Amino acid sequence: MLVIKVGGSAGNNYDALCDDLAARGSAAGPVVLVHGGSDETNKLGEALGHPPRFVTSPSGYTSRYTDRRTLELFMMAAGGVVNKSLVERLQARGINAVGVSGLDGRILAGKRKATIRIVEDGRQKMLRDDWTGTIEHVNSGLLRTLLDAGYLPVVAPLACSERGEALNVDGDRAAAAIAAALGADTLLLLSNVPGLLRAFPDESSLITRIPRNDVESYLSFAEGRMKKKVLGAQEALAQGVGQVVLGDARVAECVTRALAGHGTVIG
Amino acid sequence: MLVIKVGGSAGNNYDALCDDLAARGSAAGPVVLVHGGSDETNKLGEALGHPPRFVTSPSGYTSRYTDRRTLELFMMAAGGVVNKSLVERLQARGINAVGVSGLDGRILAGKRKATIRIVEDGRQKMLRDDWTGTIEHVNSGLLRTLLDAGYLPVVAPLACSERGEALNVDGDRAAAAIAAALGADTLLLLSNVPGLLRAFPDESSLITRIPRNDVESYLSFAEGRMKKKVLGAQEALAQGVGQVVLGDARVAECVTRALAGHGTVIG
Amino acid sequence: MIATCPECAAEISLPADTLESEIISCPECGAELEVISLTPPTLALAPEVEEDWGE
Amino acid sequence: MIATCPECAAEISLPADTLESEIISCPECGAELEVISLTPPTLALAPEVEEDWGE
Repeated sequence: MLVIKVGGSAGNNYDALCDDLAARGSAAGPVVLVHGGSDETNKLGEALGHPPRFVTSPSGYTSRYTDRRTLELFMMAAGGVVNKSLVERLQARGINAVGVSGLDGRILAGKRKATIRIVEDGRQKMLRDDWTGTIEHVNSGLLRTLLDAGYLPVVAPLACSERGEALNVDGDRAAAAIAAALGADTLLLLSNVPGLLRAFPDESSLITRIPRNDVESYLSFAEGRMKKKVLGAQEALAQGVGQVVLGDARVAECVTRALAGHGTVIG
Repeated sequence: MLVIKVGGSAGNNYDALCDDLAARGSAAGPVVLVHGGSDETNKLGEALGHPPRFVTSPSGYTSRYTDRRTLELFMMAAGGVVNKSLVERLQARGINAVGVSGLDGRILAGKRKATIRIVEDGRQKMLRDDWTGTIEHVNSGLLRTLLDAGYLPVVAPLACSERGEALNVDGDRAAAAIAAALGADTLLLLSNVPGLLRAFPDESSLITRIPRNDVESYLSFAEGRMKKKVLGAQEALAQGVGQVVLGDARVAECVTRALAGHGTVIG
Repeated sequence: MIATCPECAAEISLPADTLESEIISCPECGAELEVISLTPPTLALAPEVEEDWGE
Repeated sequence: MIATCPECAAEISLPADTLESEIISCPECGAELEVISLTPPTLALAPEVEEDWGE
């Protein structure tokens, strides 16, 4: 069982990824593809005059502030065009993909961060109406049903709160949670860098191996989104995922290369 | 088995529809909810400077010209925010909905109308790069799997061409095809009118009953979108659907009322 | 502008405001032709298309 | 502007540029308070919030 997460950022080559999945074929075992959507959401927001607002927590943790309007843009971008374009690419290559989000069938049960503390212009404030969430647990029944019926699930990073509210969640953490719930052999986190770099953005400073019980000491090399990937990796390994590979989504045969050890192998 | 299609136009009350579905509960039998998205797509297109372009066929038949950009807007609006907001409303009312489109799992196998003939400024022209399609057949396996597992499928009107291209299809015709494929007892087409009106827009001129083998003669009362609903009804009845009801999506308990005969009952 | 009918090879003179992808019928053989390009003016048989449209 | 601390009932004077939902701590008892509204100036205990955020 292989769970792949591909980011939305420019440079990531969806076609190359889908070519590789088609070439590998179903003999390579079941696959779940999780994707992001933050870049597309930012672009859509800017074009519609509702640019993204990033906020910082008192401890310096930045994240997107998802008010209701931004959540709807996220549904359009991540839940809509990114999800369905990936499904389209896979269908065009003979792979019977099914696009869903974590909201559907409550695949991703999340906890809403309705109130968050932020620091803005030097002042601490409470911010409400935030539709961001963290993942509490995975209802993997629907995913197993789809996999058993031979489909390739393509999952958009929306979750469902206890009260049935749609939530914006982190794609990497979603992929980690799904990999853990399905007992995946490998969680592959693809992005527009070769893997974890000792000296970002110098791509020759690639860290090729991280022992599973020493992830903590490598966290300092990770910034911004890469930090969330390493955190996700840690969570996945702690919950029984065989290995995590941080791979490069820009190159051809990105899945095959990553599984052959190209990138940062953790585990 | 009940297949419902709800249009996206203003005035349609999604909350009232979802309240009624929750009140009826699963004891009322399996339900598939198909929705539209053309109004949301128009609004999105206008806001993004890509307004909808409607074209007319030589025989006077108008339809939206779906170039690739419009298809992506349709994925965002219909496949994204409309689909996921309906799923969210149902989840909030304790109904375990799963949002998909006809592209997913090739539920709706369509034929692409890549080239169409139009009349513009009095001249006949060929128009290419049209991502509109008609439904060839329904792969109902995925829908049955979801229904058997107790989910309520919410289907966006995208289809999948033989070559795996995403296609924009008519929501009413999609609902009719799904109802026929699932052998539904009732196909309920909800929109922002009480039903087929003898003298549109006079709502007191409601036609309450149309015998199944006399639909043809009522076609003349139907204009624009309503014509497609009546065509869809005809197709559904011809393929074994028990009855078709044209109901009012603006009122409370719209499903229960329609099933009790309020609206235009065909069959 | 002069173009040749692909069906009967007749010489067809196209009005100055002819548009690309416009459909014209050949005055000689009546075939329905599509203006494939204007530079140079080229015609091809207009594809048959069913009437029924999607959304 | 004067507001009362919900924890120790102390009178707290709020600077003119205080913002709604701003967090301040009570000079008397040190409790973390949120400015619920400015008209009239009202304070409530600031909710505890875990650090970990989503996307």
